Amino acid sequence: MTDAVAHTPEEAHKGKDTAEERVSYLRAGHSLASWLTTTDHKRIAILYLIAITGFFFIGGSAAALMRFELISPHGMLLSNEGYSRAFTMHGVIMVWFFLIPSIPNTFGNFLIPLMIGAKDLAFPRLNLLSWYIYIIGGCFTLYALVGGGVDTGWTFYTPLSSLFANGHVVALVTAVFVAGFSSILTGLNFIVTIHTLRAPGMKWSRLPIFVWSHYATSLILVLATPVLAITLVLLAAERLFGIGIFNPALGGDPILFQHLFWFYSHPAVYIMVLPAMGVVSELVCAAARKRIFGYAFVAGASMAIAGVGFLVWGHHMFVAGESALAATIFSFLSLVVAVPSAVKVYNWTATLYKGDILLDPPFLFAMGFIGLFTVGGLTGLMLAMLAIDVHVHDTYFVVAHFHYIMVGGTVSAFFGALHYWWPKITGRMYSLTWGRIDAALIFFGFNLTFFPQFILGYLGMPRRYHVYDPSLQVWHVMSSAGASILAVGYILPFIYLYAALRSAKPAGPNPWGATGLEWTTASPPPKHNFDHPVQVTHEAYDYENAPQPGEHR
Amino acid sequence: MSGRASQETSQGVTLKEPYARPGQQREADFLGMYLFLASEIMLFGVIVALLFADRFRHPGAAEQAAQRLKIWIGTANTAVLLTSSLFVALAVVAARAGKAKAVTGWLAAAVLLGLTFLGLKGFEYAEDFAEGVWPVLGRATPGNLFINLYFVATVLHAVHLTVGVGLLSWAGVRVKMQRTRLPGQAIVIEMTGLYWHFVDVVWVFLFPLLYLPRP
Amino acid sequence: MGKETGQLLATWAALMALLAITVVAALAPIGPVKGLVNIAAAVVKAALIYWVFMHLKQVGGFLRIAAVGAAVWLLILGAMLYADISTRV
Amino acid sequence: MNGLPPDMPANPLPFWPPAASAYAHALDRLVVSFSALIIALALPVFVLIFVFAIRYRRGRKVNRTAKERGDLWIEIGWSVIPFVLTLYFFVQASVLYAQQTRPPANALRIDVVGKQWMWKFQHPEGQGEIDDLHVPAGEPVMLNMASQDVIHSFYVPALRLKRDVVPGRYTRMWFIADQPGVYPIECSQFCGMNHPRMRGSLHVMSAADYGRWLQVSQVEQTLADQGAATYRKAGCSGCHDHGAVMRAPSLAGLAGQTVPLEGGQTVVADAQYLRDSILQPGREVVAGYPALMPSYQGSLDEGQVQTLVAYLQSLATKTPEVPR
Ligand code: HEA
Ligand code: HEA
Ligand code: HEC
Ligand code: CUA
Ligand SMILES: [Cu+2]
Repeated sequence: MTDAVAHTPEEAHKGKDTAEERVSYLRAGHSLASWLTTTDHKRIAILYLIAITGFFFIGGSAAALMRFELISPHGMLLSNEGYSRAFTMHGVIMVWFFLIPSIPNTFGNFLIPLMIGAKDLAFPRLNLLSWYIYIIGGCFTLYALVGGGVDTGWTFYTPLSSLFANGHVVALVTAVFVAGFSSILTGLNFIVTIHTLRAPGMKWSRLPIFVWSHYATSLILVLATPVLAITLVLLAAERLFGIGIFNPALGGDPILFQHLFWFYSHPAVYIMVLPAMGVVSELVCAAARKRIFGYAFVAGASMAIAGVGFLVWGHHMFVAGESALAATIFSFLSLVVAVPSAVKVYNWTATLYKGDILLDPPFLFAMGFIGLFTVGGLTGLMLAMLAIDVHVHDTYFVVAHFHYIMVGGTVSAFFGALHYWWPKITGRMYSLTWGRIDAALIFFGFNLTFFPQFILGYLGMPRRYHVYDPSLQVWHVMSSAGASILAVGYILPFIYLYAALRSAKPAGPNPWGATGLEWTTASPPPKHNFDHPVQVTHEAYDYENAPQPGEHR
Repeated sequence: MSGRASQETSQGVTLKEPYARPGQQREADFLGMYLFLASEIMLFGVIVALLFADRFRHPGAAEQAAQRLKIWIGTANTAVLLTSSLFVALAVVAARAGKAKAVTGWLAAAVLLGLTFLGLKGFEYAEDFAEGVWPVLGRATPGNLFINLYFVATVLHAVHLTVGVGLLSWAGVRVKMQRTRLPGQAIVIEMTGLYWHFVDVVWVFLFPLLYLPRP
Repeated sequence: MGKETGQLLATWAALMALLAITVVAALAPIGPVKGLVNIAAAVVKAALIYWVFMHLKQVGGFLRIAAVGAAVWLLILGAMLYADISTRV
Repeated sequence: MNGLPPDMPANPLPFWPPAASAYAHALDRLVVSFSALIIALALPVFVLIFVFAIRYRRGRKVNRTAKERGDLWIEIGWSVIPFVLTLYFFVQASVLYAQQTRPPANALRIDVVGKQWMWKFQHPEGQGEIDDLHVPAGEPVMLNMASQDVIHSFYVPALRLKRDVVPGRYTRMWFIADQPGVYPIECSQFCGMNHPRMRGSLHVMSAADYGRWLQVSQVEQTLADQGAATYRKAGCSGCHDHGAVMRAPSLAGLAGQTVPLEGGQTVVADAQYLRDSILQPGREVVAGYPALMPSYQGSLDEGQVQTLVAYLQSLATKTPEVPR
C-alpha cells in the first residue's frame, strides 16, 4: 500500500494532509500488522519510541513513589522491602529499558540512514528482530514487576542477589540478559550501516557528529554487553545451582562479580551519554547556524571516550575491597576520560561564539544539557578522587551525580531531539511557546530535585535508605517538590506534541533551516527516504549555504 | 509484510534491499558476522578470564581437579571439531564454485562430526556424574569451583555447537532443495561456516584450559 | 585437488599436529612451562583457523580488525583484573 | 535516635556534617579546594553560554564575522590545562587514601562483624557490643571487619570513612577520632530488607571516660580467653595440641610466621590466613600434612572465628620463638 488510501474518516474530514504525508513512510500500510512486521527503520524507530515511552513512565512512577516516600523521615507509605523493590525496578527499567535504547534505538534508528543517505540500515530484518527481543526482555521485566518485584538494586551485587534476596531475581536478570542481545544487534547494525551504506561523497570526514557518536556507542554495545550477559548467566546459575563462582563460602569471590558488572556498566554509562552528545552537537550547530568548532576533535573525542571508557570501571569499587594499587590506577584513568568530555563541552561553547542563535525549544534543551552534564561530569571527577569517594560512595552524592548526567543530561538531550526532529518524523510543527516553557520547567524542576541531593550526600545520607535522620528532611522535601515539577515537565510534551499531530501546520522539509541530509527530504520522509539519488558534495554543517529557518517554524 | 525487494545481479548474486552493489552487500555481511563473533569473543572471554582468576586465587587447585576430567575424550573431541571445520571450509570452497552436490556432502559430514562431538560430550558428562564430578553439590573446596567453571564453559559451548549443527543442517537442506542457489548465494554457506569455525576456536581455548592443567 | 583445497588440508594437518603437541606437552614432565606451551599452541591454532578457514587472509584491513579486535578488550579486562587480584591485601 | 550527637544542637538546615577527626578536616579541605577548581572550570561554560545566547541571538545586530572553525592550540589548551590541574588533587586524594590502607602498628584492634542487620563489635578486653561502639579519643583504632552473610559497608560520616565488609575476607579501616561525641554509624551498602535500619552509634570518649567505660562493662574473659574456650569446645585441641592422635601442625607461635604450603608456595599467617584455615581448610594446605582438617563453616560464626584468631595471635605474642 502506498499513497492516498484508507484514511480514517476523521482525517478525511479534516482534509489537512499534505502531499508529502500521503506518500510518507507513515502511510505505507495502515494495519497494525504492517507496523509489527515492518522492516523500515523509520517505523521501527517509532515502535521503539512507543515502547521506551511506556517504560519511562513505569520507571518514572517508581521514582514518584520513592520521592513521595522520602518526604517523611520515618517512612510513611512503603515497607523496607517495598522501597527496595521500588528503586530496583526504577533503576533497572530506567537504565536498560529506557535510557540505553532511548536515543540510539529511536533517533539513531530513524536518522542514521537518513543522515548518511542510505535507504535503510544494513540488516533491516535484524533491526526488527532486535525490537522484538527488546519487547521480550520487557515482558520479563513486567513479569518480575507484577510478580512482586526484586530487592537487589540495579547492580545485583552478590551474594545478596545470588543467595539472600527473595523475589524474582532470575526473571529480572533474564530480562536484562535478553534486552542485552537487542543492544548487541542494534550496535552491530549501526556499525555495518555506517561502514557500508554511506552515500557517494559521504566521506568519514563529512559524517555528522551524531553519526560519529553512534558509531562509538555501537562499539561499546557490541563489546561490553556480552560481558554483562555472561555475568548475569553466572549469577543465575549461582542462584539456581549454587555453582559458587561468586560465593566466598565455596572459595569464590564476590568482588569478581563487581568487576565484571562494572566492566560492562561503566562503558554502559557512555552508551547512555554518547548519543546524547551526538544530539547536542547537531542541536548546537543548528542553533548557532555554524559549523561545529573543532569538528575533528569532537568526532575523535567520541571515539576516545568509547575507548578509554573501558579502562575505568574500577572507580565504582574504591571501598569494595579492590587493592589500593588498582584503585589508584582506576582513579587516574577516570581523570583521563574526563579530557575528551572537556573537549566536547568547550567546543560546544565555542561553537555558540558569534553564532546566529535561535532560541527555539530544541536548543534550549541542548543548552540545558551542556550545563547539567558539566555539573554531573565534574562531580564525577570528585567521585573519581579516591579519598573523596570513600566518604561519598553509596550516598546521595552519587545519586545526584548520575541523575545530573543521565536525567539532566541525556533525558534533556532526548527531549531536545524529540523537539528537533519531531517535524521531520511526523511532518507537523508543535507550539514553540509551549516547548520553551517546557524546557524551562524541566531545567528548573531538575535542579530543584537533584541539587539538594549533593548536600544530602555530603551530609552522609546513604542511598537506598527510606528512613533517615529527621534533620535531613528539609533537603528531601525540596527534592520531592522538584520531582513533581519535573513530572509536569515530562508529561506536558505529550499534550502539545499530540496536539501538533492534529494541528494544521505542516512543518515543511526543513523548518529549522538546518544542514544534514535528513533535512533535504520530505517531512515525513518517503518510504525509501530519498526520492532522488543522494550525492554529498559538502562537509557537515555547511551553514554558509544552508536555507533560512522557516518563518513560523 | 512490507517485503524487501531483492534482485539478481549479472553475477547471479541476490542483492537485497538497502544495497546497490554486490561488493557492498558482501562486505556488510562479513562485517556483521565478524562483529557478532567479536561479541561472542567477549562472552567466552569472560569465562577464560574467570578460569585464570580462579587459578590465580587457588594455586594448584585446577591442576588437581583437571585430572578428574577425561583428557582422552577431550582430545578426541578437539580432533573431531578441527576436522569438522575442515569439512565446512571445503563446503565453502565448493559453494563458491557452485558445486551444490559437494556442498551438501561436506555439510552432512560436518554435521555428523558435530553430532559426534555432542554424543561424546554427553557420554563424558554421564561418566562425570557417575564419578561424582558434579557441579551442584559443591563442597567448600576450590577444586569444585574449577569443576563448576568446567561445566558452565562446556555447557555454554555445547549450546553454541547445537545451534551450529542446526544452522549447518538448515543450510544443507536449503542447498539440497535449491532454495539457496549456488554460487549466487554462497554467502549463506560462508556465514554459517564463520559461525562454525568460531565455535571451534572457542573449543581450541577451552580444551587446554580445562583438560590440560597438570602440575 | 585445487590449490585452495590443498591449503585447507595443510592447515588441518597443522592443527592436528598442534593438538598432538599440546597433549604431549601437558602430560610430559616439563614443569610449569607446559602452561605456556598450551596457551601458545591454542593461540596459533586459533590464528590458523581465523586466517585460513575464516577468510581473514582474503578480506580487507578493517574487517580483520573487526574480527579479532575484541581480543584487545579481553586483554584489558584480564590486565586490570590481575592488577586488582594480585595486589589485594 | 541514631541522629546527630545529642549534645549538639539540632541544626534546622544542616549542610555540612560534623567532623570528628583530623583526617575528616583534611578531607573537607580537599573537597572545598577541589570544588573551587571545578567551579572555576565550569563557570566559563555557564557564563559564556548565557552571554552568547543573549548577545548573538538571532535578529540582534552584532559583529559575527571571522568565524573560527577550530584551532589545535586552543584544543590542546583546554584539554591539558584542566587535566594537569586535577592531577594535583589526584595526588592529594590518593595520598590520603593510601594512608588509610596502613594502620599504625600500635592501633587498638576491635573486631567487627556485620550481619543482617546489625553490627557486632568485640573489644580485645572481651567486651562485646551491638550497634554501639565505644572508642577512646586521640588513639588510633583499627577495625578488623568480617561479614556473616552479604556485603555491608561500615560508614561513619563524621570520620569521612567507609569500607565494605565483605564475606569471606577481612577488611580493615582505621582512624584517630579526636572529637568526643556520639556519631552515627551507617551501613551504606545495600544488604537487604532492613538495610536502612542497620545503623549504630560511634561513641568517642575521652581517655578518662573510656577507662571508666571499660571498667563498667568489664567481662570475665578477654577476647583471646574467649577464643581459648572456643578452641577447646570446638575440638581444635584434639588435633593441634601436643600428644594428639592426629598429626596436625602446632599452632603456638604460628601467627605472623611464613608458612610453607603444599605445592611450593608460602604464605604469611595473618588474620585472613588463620580465618581461612578454619573456615576453608582445603584452600591452603600446610606442606607435609594431610588435608584432613574439617571446615568449620556453618558451625562457627565469624565472631567466634575472630575470637579464635585473637587467641592464636595471642599465642604468638606469648611465645614468639617457637620453632616450627
Ligand atoms: C550517563 C551516565 C554517566 C556518565 C557519562 C558518567 C560519567 C562519569 N562518572 Fe559516573 N556514574 C554513573 C553514570 C555516569 N557517570 C552512574 C549511574 C553511577 C552510579 C552507579 C551506581 O552505583 O548505581 C556513577 C558513579 C560514578 C562513580 C562511583 C561513585 C561511587 O559509587 O562511589 C564515579 C567515581 O569515579 C564516577 C565518575 C565519573 C566520571 C569521572 C565521569 C566522566 O566521564 C565525566 C566527564 C565529564 C566532565 C569532566 C565534565 C565536562 C568537562 C569540563 C567542563 C571540563 C573540565 C574537565 C577536566 C578537568 C578535564 N561515576
Ligand atoms: C537512567 C535513568 C534514570 C532516570 C531517567 C531517573 C529518573 C529519576 N530518578 Fe532515578 N535512579 C536511576 C536512574 C534514573 N533515574 C538509577 C540507576 C538509580 C539507582 C537505583 C538503585 O539504587 O539500584 C536511581 C535511583 C534514584 C533515587 C535513589 C533511591 C535510593 O537510593 O534510595 C532517587 C531518589 O530520589 C531517584 C529519583 C529519580 C527521579 C525523581 C527521577 C525523575 O527524573 C523521574 C521523572 C519522571 C517522572 C516523574 C515520570 C512522570 C510520570 C508520572 C509522574 C506518573 C506518576 C504516576 C503515578 C505515581 C501513578 N532515582
Ligand atoms: C581432625 C583434625 C583437626 C581438627 C579438629 C582441627 N584441625 Fe586445624 N589442622 C588439621 C590439619 C591436619 C592441618 C594441616 C593441614 C592443613 O593445612 O589443612 C590443620 C591446619 C590448621 C591451621 C593452619 C596451620 C599452619 O601451620 O599454617 C590452623 C590455623 C588450624 N588448623 C586451626 C584449627 C582450629 C582453630 C581448629 C578448631 C576450630 C582446628 N584447626 C581443628 C587438623 C585439624
Ligand atoms: Cu548492611 Cu546495608
Ligand atoms: Cu563509572
